[in-house]
Amino acid sequence: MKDLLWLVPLFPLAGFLVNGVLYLISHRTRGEAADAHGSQGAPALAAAPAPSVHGENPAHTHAGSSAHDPAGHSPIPLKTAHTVVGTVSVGLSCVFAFLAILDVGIGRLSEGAAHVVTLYRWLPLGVNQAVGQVHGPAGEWFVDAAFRLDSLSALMIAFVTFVGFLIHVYSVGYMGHEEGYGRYFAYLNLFMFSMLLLVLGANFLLLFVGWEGVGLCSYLLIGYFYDRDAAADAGKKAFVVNRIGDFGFILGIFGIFSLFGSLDFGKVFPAAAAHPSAYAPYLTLVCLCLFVGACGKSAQFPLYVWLPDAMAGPTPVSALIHAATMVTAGVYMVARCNVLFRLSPDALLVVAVVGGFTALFAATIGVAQNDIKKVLAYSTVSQLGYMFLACGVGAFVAGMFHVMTHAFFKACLFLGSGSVIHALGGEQDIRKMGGLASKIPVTYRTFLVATLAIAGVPLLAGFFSKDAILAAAFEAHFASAPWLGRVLWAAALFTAGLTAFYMLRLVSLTFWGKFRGGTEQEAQIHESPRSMTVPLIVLAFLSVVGGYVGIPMVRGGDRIGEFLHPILLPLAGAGAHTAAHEAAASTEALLMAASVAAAAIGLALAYVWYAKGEGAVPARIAARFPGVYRAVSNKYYVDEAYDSVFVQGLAKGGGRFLWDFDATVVDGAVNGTRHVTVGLSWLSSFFDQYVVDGLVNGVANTLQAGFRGFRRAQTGRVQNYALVMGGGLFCLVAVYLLFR
Amino acid sequence: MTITINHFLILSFLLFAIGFFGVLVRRNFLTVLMSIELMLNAVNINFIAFSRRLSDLTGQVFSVFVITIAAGEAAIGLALTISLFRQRKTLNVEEANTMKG
Amino acid sequence: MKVQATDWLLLSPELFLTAAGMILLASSVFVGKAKEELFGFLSVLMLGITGVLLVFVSTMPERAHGPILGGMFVVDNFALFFKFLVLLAMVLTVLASVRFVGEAPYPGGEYYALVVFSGVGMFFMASGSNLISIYVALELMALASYVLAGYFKGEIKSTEAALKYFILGAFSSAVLLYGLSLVYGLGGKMGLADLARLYTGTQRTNAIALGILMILAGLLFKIAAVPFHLWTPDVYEGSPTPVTAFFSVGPKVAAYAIFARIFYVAFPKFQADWGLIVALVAAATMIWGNLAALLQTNVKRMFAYSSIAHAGYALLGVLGFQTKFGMWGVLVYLLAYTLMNFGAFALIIFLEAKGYAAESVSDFDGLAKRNMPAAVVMLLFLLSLAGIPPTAGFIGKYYLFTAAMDAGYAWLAIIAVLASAVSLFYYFRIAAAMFFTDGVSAKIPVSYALTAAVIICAVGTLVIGVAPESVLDVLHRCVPSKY
Amino acid sequence: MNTLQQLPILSIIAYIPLAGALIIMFLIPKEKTGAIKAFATAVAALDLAVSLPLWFSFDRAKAGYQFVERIPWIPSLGVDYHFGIDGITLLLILLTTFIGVIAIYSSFSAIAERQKEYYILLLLLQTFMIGTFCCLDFFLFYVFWEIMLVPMYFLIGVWGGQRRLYAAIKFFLYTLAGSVLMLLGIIALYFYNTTGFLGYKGLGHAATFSVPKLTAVAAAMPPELQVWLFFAFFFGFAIKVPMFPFHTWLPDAHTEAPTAGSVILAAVLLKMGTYGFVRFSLPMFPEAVKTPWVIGTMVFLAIVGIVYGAMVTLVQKDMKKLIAYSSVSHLGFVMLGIFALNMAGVQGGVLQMINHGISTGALFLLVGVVYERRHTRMIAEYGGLARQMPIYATYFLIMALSSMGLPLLNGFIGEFSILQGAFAKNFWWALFACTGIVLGAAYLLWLYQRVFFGELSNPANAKLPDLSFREQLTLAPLVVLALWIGLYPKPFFDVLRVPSENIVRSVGGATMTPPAYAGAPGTGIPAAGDLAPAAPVPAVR
Repeated sequence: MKDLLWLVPLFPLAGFLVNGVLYLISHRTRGEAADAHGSQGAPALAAAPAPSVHGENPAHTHAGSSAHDPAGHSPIPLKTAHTVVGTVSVGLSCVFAFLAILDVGIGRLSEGAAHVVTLYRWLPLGVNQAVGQVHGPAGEWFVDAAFRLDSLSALMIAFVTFVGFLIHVYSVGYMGHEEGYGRYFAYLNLFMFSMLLLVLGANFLLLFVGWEGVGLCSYLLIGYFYDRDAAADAGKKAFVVNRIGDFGFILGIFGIFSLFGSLDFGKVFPAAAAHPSAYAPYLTLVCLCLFVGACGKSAQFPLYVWLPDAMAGPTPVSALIHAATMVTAGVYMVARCNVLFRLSPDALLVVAVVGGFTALFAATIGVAQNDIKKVLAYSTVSQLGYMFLACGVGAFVAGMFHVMTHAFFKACLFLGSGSVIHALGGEQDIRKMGGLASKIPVTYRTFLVATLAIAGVPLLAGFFSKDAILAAAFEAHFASAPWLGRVLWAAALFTAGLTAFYMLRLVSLTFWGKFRGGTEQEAQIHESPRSMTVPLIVLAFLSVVGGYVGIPMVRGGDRIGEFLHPILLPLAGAGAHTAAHEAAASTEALLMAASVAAAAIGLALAYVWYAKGEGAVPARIAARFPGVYRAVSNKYYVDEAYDSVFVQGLAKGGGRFLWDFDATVVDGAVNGTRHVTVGLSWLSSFFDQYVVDGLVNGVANTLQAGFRGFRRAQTGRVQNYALVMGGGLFCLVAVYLLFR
Repeated sequence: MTITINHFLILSFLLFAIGFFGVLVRRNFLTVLMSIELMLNAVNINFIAFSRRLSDLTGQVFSVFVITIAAGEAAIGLALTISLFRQRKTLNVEEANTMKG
Repeated sequence: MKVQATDWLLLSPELFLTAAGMILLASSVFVGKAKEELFGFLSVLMLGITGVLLVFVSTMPERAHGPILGGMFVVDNFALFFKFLVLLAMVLTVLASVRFVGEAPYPGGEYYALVVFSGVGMFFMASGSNLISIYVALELMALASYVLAGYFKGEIKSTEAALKYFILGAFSSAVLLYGLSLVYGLGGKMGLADLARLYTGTQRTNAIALGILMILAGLLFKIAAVPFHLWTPDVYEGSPTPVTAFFSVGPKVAAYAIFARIFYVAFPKFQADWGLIVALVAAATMIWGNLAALLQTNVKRMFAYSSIAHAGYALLGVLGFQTKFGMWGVLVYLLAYTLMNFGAFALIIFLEAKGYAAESVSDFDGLAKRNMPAAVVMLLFLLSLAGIPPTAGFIGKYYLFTAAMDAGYAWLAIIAVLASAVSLFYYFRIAAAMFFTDGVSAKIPVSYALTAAVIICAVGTLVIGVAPESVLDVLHRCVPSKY
Repeated sequence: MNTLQQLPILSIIAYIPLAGALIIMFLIPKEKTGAIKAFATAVAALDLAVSLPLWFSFDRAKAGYQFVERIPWIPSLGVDYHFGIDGITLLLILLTTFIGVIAIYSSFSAIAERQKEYYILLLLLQTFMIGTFCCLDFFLFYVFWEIMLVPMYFLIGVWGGQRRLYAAIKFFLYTLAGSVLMLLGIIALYFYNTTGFLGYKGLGHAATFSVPKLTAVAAAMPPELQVWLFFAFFFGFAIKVPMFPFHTWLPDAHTEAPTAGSVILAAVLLKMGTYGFVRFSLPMFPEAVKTPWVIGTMVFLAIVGIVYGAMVTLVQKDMKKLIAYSSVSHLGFVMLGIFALNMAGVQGGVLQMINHGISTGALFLLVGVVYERRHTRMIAEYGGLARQMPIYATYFLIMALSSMGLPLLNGFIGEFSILQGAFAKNFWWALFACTGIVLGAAYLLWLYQRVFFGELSNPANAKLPDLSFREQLTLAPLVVLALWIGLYPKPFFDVLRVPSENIVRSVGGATMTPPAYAGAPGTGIPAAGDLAPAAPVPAVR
């Protein structure tokens, strides 16, 4: 069974192909039919931007009718086929993933066994050698198409396929009325394929293939409602920002290839671990490049801007891609490369600082958001920051642990929010919600459980993983900045409190109190169908129990630590930076108490201010510190500052070439880069048109002008000709006399 | 003062130069024609002077050929004079400039 | 220096041609305008006989004995090549003239007679090996040419062309003659071989150099090199088109024959003196000719400048006389040039409904739709003129560039190739007009004689381009030996 | 197999289209357009069928040229009719025959007038292109190289867009100006081999234009002469590529050419330039190529081309022009790979030529599809087509992704190899070139978004029919090839390996026994901390 590992990604791929072809076939016939009846052309056009039932289109507040009333839509062709193909393929993949893991054996995996299935020689690059100061070995460079099942990838495929399957099931209900149903499932299957390729790839290049593949699917799914410019823009933005990250990642891969002469995990990491002193000088740059890639994919500080925008996609997509799986790929990659990062303390420091800063930064923004999905999006950014903080302080296992638990509760939260949006017929603004607890009880309960889990309430999943990270940060010591560990711990602790605060704020505003929307809307609130609630329940359950694989301080309780331990290859030699060492039990207990206290304070404040106080206190605070409030709710004005510098500045200078762009998004750096790029592009085009071409044309023009003069020399008067001839003779003689 | 070959050469050169500039500056076609004849005859003086100095008859023979050819040229030139005058009622070569550029 | 009986036999083509010209001239008195086509066929017949005589002469073993008639003429392979080339030009001219002369209101017999007399001059030029014979032959050709240029004596342009040609031609030949007199006076010899023996490298004086430069100027006028080219556009424009076609190849080829003969045989030792000058003239000629042609809208003027540029290319071969490819290249190029340039002119004539019609480039508009074969053949000539393989023009230019490189004139070769690239621009204006635009759909009258001329040129252009070996081989044997 | 080696198979492949063109010219009247189309397609298909056996009987392990034909053509000059191929040309010839069929088949509805001439020209062009790739004689090479311009000139000029006259003559003049300098370079080589020139003493060998022979001769020339001749050839090739400052003919030619013309131009004609660098410049002038300022200039121009082409692309309003500028960027990648002078770079560069042919060719076909329906290429005229033409949108997306180098599609394989090669040579090269990838994603996705996403707001697009069967038939093979190269490129690398090794060895690149680069003042990875002086890194395997 373990040799059939390649079937795990293959099933979703097959699902993608079948769904895609079915979709195209069904839509082709439809297109021709529409063509045949020319008179229907105009109504078809009007109906073209198929109204969506869900929150992605706030204009459709009355869309409850469309959710209930399928008659309003033309029937979706081949819906059953799409459903079956889409879900079954992922289900099979999940089954085969677990079978493969069991076949290798959990025990053997935790002992460091790795099963590699090599399919074929993919990329033979011939005999190469790096020159310059990178002295990689000369030799045959090649990349194989191979899959690797070790403890890290086992963990990943297990929860990726399982959560993925749940979300596929959820989508059957959620997307049931969408016209592009088949397309949706095709994309989702393609995503599963790419994600599995990412985690199963046995070398950096396959990892990169999956990396790009998930980026593509993210693009396609964010832009799923491509009729809307916002969605299409967001999709493109996500892809381009990710490409900036990939730019770093691929450079890192080039560096690894040049250093080690191979990209195979099974060769690179042991080589690095065995000869740290030989490779270490080069690894800081390589690791930083890799980390740039991770920042793009996992939405870390300068490159996080695409993730909030990505909420323009369907909600299950947000749950699957932008919370549970894809965005954690960066963490996975850093954990996978832990050997390299551990050889470069500087790179680790950067990872830790960026992670800690992002966690805090995004959490503060999350406090003041009013869009249910935006709150969750910033929460995701913040939690991802946590994971990188873990990696940065050397607690790679804790980071991966948080990846897993986060997948459960964040997926649950997103799916829950989807259920809320579904119930409200597309409403996403939490100021227009309230009092939903009794109307959609299943959603409410699961949402509350997941909220408590993310808040770090003891004995729920988030508690264990977050606590492990906080402990590791506290214990971390950086040679260049010994105080940094404590600072990061403090920031993380504060972030934990903030997280608890804004999550409970979200719950209060959404589910508690009175409904603040219209009465007509209120009448139509309904619980979601079973296909949606069952995944919610399963995920809520996992949010509760998911943490018990990593109980600290209990002997044998930290199962996940033991399971993932093999990825932390021991480094030869003494000087290398080691992972955070075990803290004393008493210190750990104290730290735990601190984090519980932080969570409790956050929860309590939120409860008092929002559930009891109806938001009066926050309003007063906002009134008292209007500047601060406005800064936070406007995402620190990064965008506006940028807008005034680049957009306005260039708009006045460059004029029409600065096209409209969503100016309310915090996409400062990216937006700026983009506008600068556009300016440069225009300049280049100008250069091309007027300078390069102009040079050529100018030469031609000069010559033409010159030869118009020569034409005038041809006067038509015979004696002028004779004069020129005489002059010519004189010149001949002169040349002779000068040069003889 | 004895007459040397150089005197002949200077004479012929002057004649040639007169003819040369005559072609360049005179407007009347007939005068231009005569200037050309002058150039040819300057060459003839050269040939005969050289022939005498070299005691070689070839030069004199050549000058006979030149005279013959000059006659042919004059015939054609005069024919062209008639043709030109018929069309333009003038012999000013300056005015024959319909084609240029 | 005895005159042998076989000497006359060796000159039989010239003698026959002279007689033929006189017969044509005399008989034109008796034949009416209506039957003038007869003259055309008669001329072709005469020229055919001349061709046979030439072949006969080429097989005569007596050719090997050296100069004939007291060193006046020489009938070597080189001379024979040029005679064949001139004959080819004459045949083509006659074929291209039949329709045209028939339509013109002037007596046809005189026309053909003048072409033949001019050809006689060229024949003698090709054979001349003495300054006297060369000069007389040159004048014979020139006098006939002046009259041909003014053949449309009722037309202002034709008369003006003849006038300009005459004044400037006579002027330049006077300069040439003065140069000849200096060379004679300082060396005492007229025979080219004697001159070569006299003027060895040590005896170079300014006076001799002046004489040589004046000869050079006179010859540069005949081949229309800058700055002695000014007559060309006007004469080409004003002359009747078949005459222009004839001028663009015949006199030019013959002038190159004496140019090559004089400088290759008599003055090679002076190359240090005239080399740089000719190189500069070549550069100026290529540049000026091509760039001035860019601006022309009148096809005949455009081709006039084009022929100036081509004269410049051929000078590269003259510069490379000392190398393997120099003279060989000139021969190859002149053959190619004759075929392609005359071919292009033949198509201009083809488009002429009457007289001066094919004046502007726009007369070629839509030719592809009116007559596809004509357009394709014209394209072939244009490609060849621009030096695009696989055409005769490319092979010829290749030789010339090779010669220039070999002779150390790399800079000139660079100018030459770039100028050659520029030339494409104006040639392809005609191509664009033919293929890319819609023109009037007037039916073009067909003349079999003209068609024959075009076919000869097209086949030659293509064959030399695709399978040049046999031609190259023959031409290699036509390079004159230094006696 | 043996019989194939004995047949003049290359000549047969080269002249089948010529024969077809002559038959159409003389035997099929121009009114019978159906017959002309069918016959032209059949001829192209036959050519493809005849060329395919090359792939199977080609000996991948053998160094040197295969299927060699050689007969004297102009003995007095030493010119031979000399054909032969190696792995690089094998791929290019197959690409040519393959694209040939697609170009002809895709023109059925696009070309409505003067059809006879059109198909004749396409077939002629194919003969000339194959001839150029097969040539092993410089003289013959030059002949094919130049004559190739003529049919393309007419394709652009007769069936092109608004400014076709300008574009056609610009195309012709630019490329001609470059190639005439190459002619001088060829002549100089000829003299160096025989009698010498410009003060250089010749080798006194028999006159020849044989590519293998002169390559060996040239490689032993003094360095400064190599540099001169390198630049003589450089102009010919660089204009054709086109490299950065010489590229301005390309957007015009592409934009104005008919669809099939653009496809052939992008897929095959541009490859002539890069092919020239690989086949001639590198092995012939290794000393010149290794000169730091020369390679620096080449790489600088390549990288500028990558970034510049991509940036200019961003502001284009015309789809074809956009894709044309993207070609400038892509061919910059090819040049970068070639001048990385190592196996990864050279193999990647050559493979990227093929990839660019497939991807950009397909994109031009796709633009042609909507152009045929709407007669405009302005991006602003479209929008929301994904709903109206889903199949079209799918093909377009696949090809755009292939063009931007998404993994598992062909573009990625080439770009990865190239950039890996460049990185192995110099960190900064790879860094700057990588920006082209980011920009590539930006401009293609933005194009895709503007054309396919958003609302179907232009009523003129409301009834556009989706791809017809014939159109799909032209596109599907390209998609299959793109996937094949993306998923399993090994067969292509196998073909390229031996010739690439020869090239890399000729410029002193890494072979099995690595030369000592230890002392070279490199600009590789700026390592943190102290730069350990040539610390020996143990091999992984």
